[in-house]
Amino acid sequence: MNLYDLIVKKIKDIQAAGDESPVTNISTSSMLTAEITLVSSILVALIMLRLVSKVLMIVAVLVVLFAALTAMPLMPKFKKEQNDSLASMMFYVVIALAIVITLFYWGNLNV
Amino acid sequence: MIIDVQLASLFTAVALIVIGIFAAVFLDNLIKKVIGLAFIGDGVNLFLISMGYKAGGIVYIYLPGMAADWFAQNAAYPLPFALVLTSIVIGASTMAVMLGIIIVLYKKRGSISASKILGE
Amino acid sequence: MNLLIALMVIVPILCALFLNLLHKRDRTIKVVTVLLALALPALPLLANYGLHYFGGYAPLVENPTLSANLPSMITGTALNTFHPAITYSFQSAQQLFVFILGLVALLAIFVSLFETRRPSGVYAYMMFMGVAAVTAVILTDDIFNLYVFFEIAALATVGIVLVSNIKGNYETALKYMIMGSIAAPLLLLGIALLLGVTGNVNITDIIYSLKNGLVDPQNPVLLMACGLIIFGWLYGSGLPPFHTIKSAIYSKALPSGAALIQTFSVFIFVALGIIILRIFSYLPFSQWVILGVSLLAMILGITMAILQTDLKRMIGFLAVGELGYIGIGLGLSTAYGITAGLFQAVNEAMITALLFLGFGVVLYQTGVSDTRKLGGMMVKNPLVALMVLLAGFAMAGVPPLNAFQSKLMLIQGSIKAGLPELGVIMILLSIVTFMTFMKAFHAVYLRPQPVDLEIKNEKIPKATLIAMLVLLGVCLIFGLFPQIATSYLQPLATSLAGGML
Amino acid sequence: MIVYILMIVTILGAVLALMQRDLLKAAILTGVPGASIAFLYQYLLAPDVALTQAIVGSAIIPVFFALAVYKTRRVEE
Repeated sequence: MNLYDLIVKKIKDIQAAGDESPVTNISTSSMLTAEITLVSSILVALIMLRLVSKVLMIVAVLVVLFAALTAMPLMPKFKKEQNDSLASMMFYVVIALAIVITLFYWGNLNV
Repeated sequence: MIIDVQLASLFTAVALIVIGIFAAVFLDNLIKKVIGLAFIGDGVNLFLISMGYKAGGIVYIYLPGMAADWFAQNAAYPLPFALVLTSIVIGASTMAVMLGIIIVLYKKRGSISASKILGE
Repeated sequence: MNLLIALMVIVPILCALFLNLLHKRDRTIKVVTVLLALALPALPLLANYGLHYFGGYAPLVENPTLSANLPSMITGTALNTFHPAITYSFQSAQQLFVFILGLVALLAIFVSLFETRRPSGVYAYMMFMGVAAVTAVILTDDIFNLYVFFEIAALATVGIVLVSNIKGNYETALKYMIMGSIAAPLLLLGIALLLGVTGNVNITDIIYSLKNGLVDPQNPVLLMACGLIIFGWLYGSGLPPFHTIKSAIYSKALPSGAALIQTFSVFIFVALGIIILRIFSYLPFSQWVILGVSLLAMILGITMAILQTDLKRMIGFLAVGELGYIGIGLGLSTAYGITAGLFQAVNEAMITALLFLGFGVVLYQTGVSDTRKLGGMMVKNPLVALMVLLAGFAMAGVPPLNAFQSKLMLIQGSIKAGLPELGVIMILLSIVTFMTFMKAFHAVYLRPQPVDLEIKNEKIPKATLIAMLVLLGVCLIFGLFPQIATSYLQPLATSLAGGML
Repeated sequence: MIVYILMIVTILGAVLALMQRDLLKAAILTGVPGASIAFLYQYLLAPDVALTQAIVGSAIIPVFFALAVYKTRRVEE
């Protein structure tokens, strides 16, 4: 069993619970691209932490890399989280509101 | 009283906003969600009004015989009040559109439960 | 005093009201609407730069006859320079924004009239109303006026979605309104806090108060206000966590409506972003929040776009992702970066509109938007395919098209600002954008046609082709001569970066 | 004193409206916070806003809700 089949199998496992759309060549490659894009752009973005502290940057990159590798198929989970149901959208809206307010209130006073 | 009127009404406004957000997020019935949203709007309007309030002040209507200086020092700040008038009307029209959509959706799907008709 | 500035908002509102009177007279609506819509891009070109005071209440400084009789308690203090009227400010950057908005609106209205079988006055009404609202949001210098038109723009958006008869449009519109009814009052709460601290709703006066020590800039209430206004900004422009609902809104509107709605989002994004930068530029934290949110929007928008099978949803997510580029330009807060971001905003508004219209032709012909069921459209209309391909090239940033210039500027700007990582991410995501686009293009145009795909309308309306050609032409002009656009945007960007406003 | 009572009535009315299982009652109870906010505006020195709020908040909006309940269903699922 080569690597591609492994990936297809993994995606099938995850999709089995959700929608019944067939796993095609295109959807597999899209999922793979999204996965790589997500991980790599987050890692590159983390390098910006060097402005705060270099040690923190190295630690953060390593931790995130390790976490991403262990929880590898991230994108199906992300897709499941960003669905169209009102409840989940609302949940993220309220979380975002809390984060924005907290960041502004505490971040500015203590930085 | 221990707390003054302005502070108390600001707290009332915040309480209304919190109740409204709670209702909009956690209640399943669409009509109740919309009632909660109406409370958020009311709370924000009350917040704006309390900002213009002045303890021991007078209404911002300039009557003949008032000294201009005295009026300027005692009248409430009228700018937020002018804004709230607009805001109330906007809120009411938004409510009307939402309720209209809910009625149409009930005719189509036969339910006003958010988890049933606004799911995936 | 410049009457044309006020007319830019009033004319679309009047057009909207007038068209609603002409209900059920199809021919008349067609002719009248096109004629009226021509005024939208024409007005900003004719107007002179300046300020417009509604009701004519100029600041006391500019009105010596009135201020001569007033006591020094008023004329000797900051009250002398405050703006008592709702003020609209029209400078070169606003000219370009309103022109592009008017152009896209004209073309979208033009296309909608010929693509729908029975042109409805209501649809045109909503479009005109939305254009009026967004124009006011761009022009206004009064933060409460901005809120009012922000709400009207949201209502117009919902109206555009409701008019389309796409399955599930009512559900999506209701979701959007419920979230909007949480976010918009919170934006108003932020404005209320700002008003409570400074006693003003005019942005120039608020900045004056902050800069000259009339109020303490480190007041925690102001921080709260900044947070709430940023939350409203997230809602208005569809940044995360609102990216799912915003892309759903795009996908539930007719193609012409979607082209217009995404232009609304882009310009609301720019207008509110400029206001946040103007008022809160003294908080370095706000720039980091703008950068962070934009990065998140880019990453989430573009990775989600790859996974979509629905054509319109895919472009919707791409549109959200492209917003991130603008935000990065604004968040860099150097003159060069802001110019690049604003230029990218102008380009993105046109390119995404072009993509929506282009793929809209496929929808018009087949009525199917699922990429898995489409194919072989290249044979049917090679000209449209070519234009869509060029639009995709433009979106990904291929020279000599316009987004190449703005993306190049953005990357240079990020390197100059000392953040080359942003440049790397932007290049990476541009490549992925292009891949996503090519995936859709392959599925729709290059693949052999599935057997069960039936073509409902063979003929493409000429209006759509003309609209696409015009947009492509403007894209090409901006790509070959970027100075045309950047020279308009430079003054605003310089003043924003210098914190002078 | 009356101001504080109005504030308490506002919040209690809001909570009560949301606690009803009968949606028609909830719709009518929406008028209670609306009306008490209108009185509150009067005491907060904003009589013109109080007039608008009295009409919109205590009459129009409850009627809208009641109409919506009438056109859909009366009891929560």
